[in-house]
Amino acid sequence: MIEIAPGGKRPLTLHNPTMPAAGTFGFGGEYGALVPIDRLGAVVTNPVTWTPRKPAKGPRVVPVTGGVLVHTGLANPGMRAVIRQYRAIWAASPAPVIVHVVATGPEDVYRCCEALDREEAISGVELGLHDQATARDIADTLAAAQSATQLPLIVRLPLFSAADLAGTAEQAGAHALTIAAPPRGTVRDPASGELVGGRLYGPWIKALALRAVGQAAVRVKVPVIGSGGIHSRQDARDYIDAAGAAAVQVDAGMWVQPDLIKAVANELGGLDRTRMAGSLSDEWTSEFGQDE
Amino acid sequence: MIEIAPGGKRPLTLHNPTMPAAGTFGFGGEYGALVPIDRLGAVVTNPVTWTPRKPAKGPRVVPVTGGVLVHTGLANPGMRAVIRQYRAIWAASPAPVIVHVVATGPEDVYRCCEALDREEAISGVELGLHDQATARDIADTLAAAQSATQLPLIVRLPLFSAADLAGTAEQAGAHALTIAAPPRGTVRDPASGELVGGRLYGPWIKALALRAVGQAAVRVKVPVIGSGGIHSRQDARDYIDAAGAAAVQVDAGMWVQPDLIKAVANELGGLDRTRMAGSLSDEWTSEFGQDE
Amino acid sequence: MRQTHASIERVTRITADLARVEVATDFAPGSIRPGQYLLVRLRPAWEPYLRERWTPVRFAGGLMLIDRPGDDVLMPGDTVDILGPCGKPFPLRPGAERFLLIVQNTSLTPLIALIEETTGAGKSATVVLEGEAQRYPPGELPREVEILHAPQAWGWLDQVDAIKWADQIIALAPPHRALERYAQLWSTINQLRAPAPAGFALGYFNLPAPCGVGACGACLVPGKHGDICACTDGPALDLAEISF
Amino acid sequence: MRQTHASIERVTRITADLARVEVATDFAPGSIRPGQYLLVRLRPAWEPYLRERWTPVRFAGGLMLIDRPGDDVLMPGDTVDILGPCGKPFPLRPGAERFLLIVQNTSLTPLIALIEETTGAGKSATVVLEGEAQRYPPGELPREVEILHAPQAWGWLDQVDAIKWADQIIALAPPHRALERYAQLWSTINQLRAPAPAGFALGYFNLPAPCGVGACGACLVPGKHGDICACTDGPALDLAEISF
Ligand SMILES: Cc1cc2nc3c(=O)[nH]c(=O)nc-3n(C[C@H](O)[C@H](O)[C@H](O)COP(=O)(O)OP(=O)(O)OC[C@H]3O[C@@H](n4cnc5c(N)ncnc54)[C@H](O)[C@@H]3O)c2cc1C
Ligand SMILES: Cc1cc2nc3c(=O)[nH]c(=O)nc-3n(C[C@H](O)[C@H](O)[C@H](O)COP(=O)(O)OP(=O)(O)OC[C@H]3O[C@@H](n4cnc5c(N)ncnc54)[C@H](O)[C@@H]3O)c2cc1C
Ligand SMILES: Cc1cc2nc3c(=O)[nH]c(=O)nc-3n(C[C@H](O)[C@H](O)[C@H](O)COP(=O)(O)O)c2cc1C
Ligand SMILES: Cc1cc2nc3c(=O)[nH]c(=O)nc-3n(C[C@H](O)[C@H](O)[C@H](O)COP(=O)(O)O)c2cc1C
Ligand code: FES
Ligand code: FES
Repeated sequence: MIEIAPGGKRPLTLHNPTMPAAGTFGFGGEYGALVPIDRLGAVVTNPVTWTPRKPAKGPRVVPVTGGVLVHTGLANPGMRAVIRQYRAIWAASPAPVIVHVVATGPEDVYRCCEALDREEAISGVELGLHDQATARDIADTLAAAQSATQLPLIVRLPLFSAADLAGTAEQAGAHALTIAAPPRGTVRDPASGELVGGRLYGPWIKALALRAVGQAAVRVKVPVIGSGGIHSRQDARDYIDAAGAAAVQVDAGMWVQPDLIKAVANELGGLDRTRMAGSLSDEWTSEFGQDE
Repeated sequence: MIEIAPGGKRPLTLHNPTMPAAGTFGFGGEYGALVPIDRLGAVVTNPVTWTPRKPAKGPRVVPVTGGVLVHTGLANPGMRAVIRQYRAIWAASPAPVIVHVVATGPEDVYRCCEALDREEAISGVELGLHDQATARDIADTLAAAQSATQLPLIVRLPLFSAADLAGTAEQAGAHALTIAAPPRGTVRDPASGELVGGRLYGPWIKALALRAVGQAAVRVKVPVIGSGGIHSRQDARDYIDAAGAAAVQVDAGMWVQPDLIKAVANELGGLDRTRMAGSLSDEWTSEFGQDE
Repeated sequence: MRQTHASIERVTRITADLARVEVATDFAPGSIRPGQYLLVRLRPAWEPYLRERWTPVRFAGGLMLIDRPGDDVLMPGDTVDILGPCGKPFPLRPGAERFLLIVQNTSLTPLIALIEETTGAGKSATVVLEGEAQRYPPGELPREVEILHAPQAWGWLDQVDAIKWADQIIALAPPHRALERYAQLWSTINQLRAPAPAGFALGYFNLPAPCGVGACGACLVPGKHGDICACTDGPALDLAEISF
Repeated sequence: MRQTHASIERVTRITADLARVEVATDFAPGSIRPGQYLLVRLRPAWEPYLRERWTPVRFAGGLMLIDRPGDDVLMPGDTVDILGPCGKPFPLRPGAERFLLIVQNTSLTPLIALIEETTGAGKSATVVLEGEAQRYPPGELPREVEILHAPQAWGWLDQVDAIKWADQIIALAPPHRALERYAQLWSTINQLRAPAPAGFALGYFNLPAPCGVGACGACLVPGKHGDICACTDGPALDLAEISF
């Protein structure tokens, strides 16, 4: 059982440390036919912005060796429409619902969180930062969110700066950290010949994200949610046993193998954490693998 | 033809924009039977430290999907022994030799560069920074190197901070930038069950590094050497045509397919750059792929 | 939609670049309607990463027949993992008798089940093949179908009176050009028969489908009344509903 | 060392987890000496990424015979890309007549060529198989070889007088335990026959070889006089030279 914001007004209890990553699972019901959602600790929605956004133009899915680049353009009809459209599904959700809010700016974050605060069916907010987010951006984003809602606030940090910014986010009031958002890259689409920028998914992301989680988890006390490239039960265990995460998010592996998130939930289901959030197992030392 | 440090006392001319990445090609002669070294713009040696270092203990090579993690421990007999051992090979090298110096600290960098400055057969120094290197570390490293040698100084930036630190390195006096060093990650070795930290190699690295090169190349005027995951001639072309690199380094792909670096050198051989170093082709815009 | 396994019974090369794969599955004939597709994982590795789209050509002798690139990946005895059926059947207009199918620079595989069903029901199907599409072996199509060869993008449309006699037009273009091509088609149709009625012209969006369940957002097509999810609401979408 | 291509002529399963692969190559019989190996890329994809080590078992009828995991990756007609020969032959002691070969928890494949050559030359070879190594089919070895089964790591060494009669000991342990195991062996040998002469005990380092040419530094073994490159100076190294 994981507690997020246990001292707050609306604490969130995860009965299983397994959830989907934002952008991979839709808004709640899409995987209903394939995944037993009641076994998940929570459902994290696709990213939502205050103002509506259209799908990206040009190629949006480009396979790479052992993975894929996806560039959605963060298409969504805007927070108000999303709430109207999915309110009933959220109310009926067999797992707590965490809405992923794209941190497009403090005002938008304020408006999104204010709107979500009124929704009984919502259990938490995950704030998605952009890749170049600074300590200042994090503070501004969290201040805006805190002034709008008492919901638990999870901050999703970019892969490349997660270890550096984890402490900053905790100090700014994050109740939990998701490490990490999938990294951005640029590939050439073989079908069209065009360059496409987007997020990268694949099993090899795990090596990068596991390291970032291990580095961040020693620096903070709030729960760290490990995310990136989980493609097996052992991958999920590594985040928790080796890197010190309190929970995990399964991402693109589920697209290829929808069973995966169920297998992970079963694997981690019996697992009551025996350590403080953020503490490390014996295997991890802070210099780990630094010297080549 | 690429000029590095054209105004300096020992300018370096690359007749082909193709070279191997540090750590993949040995100290000069190892690939002699398989690669026509005279077609390469330069040879970059394996990393050298001032003090000798032993091989890493435990698993050092762990396959991942579409790639491999390698953890060498930066084993080398120290700069003085390396110079003694390879001086004759360098003197006979059909391509200019750039020695990769690990920036373990300003004093070590000073000693390494001072020793290399006396070697006629050396044409340049590449300085390898650690992953957490700050602007201050870069300034200190370059100051130490500059006070010890007139050789052209190339700075190899970490993948995760390359775009942010490129301007810093240029201002501190770098004559060229290599972007990027392979990123570090952590994997579980299936044979031993141990966690292993090390550098990751594979074709998918290219998507990450290409983006970093594209972002950095708009910010600096010195030549950028694109490095990371080149596994085809088109990959190499993308660094130059799309991301604005002046030259490329081929890394682990060559282990699997030694022909690769020859193919890249042939592909880029006829290519006189038609743009200023650091300028961009039409395809790249600074917001490229930022918004999902 | 469900997840199941199937076994490869036979692989026959029908052209240099196309193989006919016979698959033993627990999908009943008729349970996958023309237009619907399966997402298939060929082996339990992560390379290739995404599932492959299979649009069944027909069922025969209890086996499902699939056309796929003839690259020797599949062998008899192999087991594949299947998600499906995905998407919606072709939204055919009630009472439509004459279909005009246009395939541009891609394989007409996704339309074959439709062609067989319509001609089998005594309706008429005219297939216009452009560019690469002309490589599909005509012997594999029902004899009743009329096959025309066209030189270039929709250019011929105003030369013929197809738009007048057809009850419904269904177009298939390569995924990375689909939106652009269907925009051209829609504009041409509206010049020749304006306003084209709702449901008259369909575009088949054979887009890469990371999830196939409407979760990942990678296949959204901009719609006049909100974005349309090609993997679940398509693959065949009414061009009148698209915001080009 | 050179790069070349070879074609797979036949694949025969010899146990549940081992296949015998017959390869047509332009390597002449005898050009790859016992102890040397090839680095093989099975197909032009980047998965699996690294080349696979092949230690030829023997040449027969103009074909090179390879044992590899029986996982159906290779089919007759396939072409593979080969780098080799890599590394140095076993540094056998001049005049050595009696060889003790010890294989711990790994396949004895890399030693077979040596066994065949020594027994063929009328010398004696005793093979001690521990753990997993006992799964190798004994029928595949020359009749002259003596095969012993041992329960656990070197524990039996002081029970037998092998160390006294053997002219040379060659050990093979799984790559990720090799250094540790050879350290134990070397210490045991030195207790029983101290000081063991130079070249008396060899350890075979079947390490993953990203490059195979001494360039990547991933296979360095700490040596008493500088680090030793297992891919070019080995795979068989004199335990007396190693700094454990
Ligand atoms: C960059 C890119 C990546 C894609 N990745 C995926 C992906 O990972 N998963 C996914 O589901 N879709 C994917 N698609 C979409 C789609 O499956 C194919 O691109 C589409 O089938 C294109 O086929 P083609 O005839 O143009 O070319 P080719 O793929 O070269 O087809 C060659 C032959 O194979 C046969 N064939 C091809 N596809 C099918 C099919 N779906 N059913 C039956 N026979 C077929 C055809 O008969 C054709 O003659 C991707 C598309 C692009 C542009
Ligand atoms: C994590 C790890 C990664 C490795 N990656 C590579 C790599 O990418 N490239 C590389 O060159 N080496 C690699 N090696 C080293 C080496 O090729 C194998 O590990 C070694 O052969 C181990 O074989 P095994 O009998 O212990 O187990 P298995 O690999 O499970 O062997 C099963 C059967 O296959 C047969 N077999 C296995 N390897 C060979 C062989 N080399 N020649 C003939 N028959 C064989 C054996 O007969 C054995 O009975 C790697 C080792 C480890 C531990
Ligand atoms: C206007 C805008 C700009 C954005 N800029 C960035 C950016 O620069 N870097 C970045 O990583 N994400 C950026 N994002 C995306 C957010 O980080 C978002 O939380 C995240 O991409 C959601 O990821 P997913 O769809 O892959 O799950 C931006 C989003 C918007 C709406
Ligand atoms: C004492 C020491 C500490 C190091 N610490 C780091 C580090 O923290 N991060 C890092 O990326 N590299 C570190 N390095 C490695 C250097 O960055 C080196 O230039 C680089 O790893 C060479 O890479 P290669 O062998 O993969 O080519 C360290 C090296 C030494 C000697
Ligand atoms: S393919 Fe994922 S939403 Fe359509
Ligand atoms: S395998 Fe690269 S140095 Fe030995």
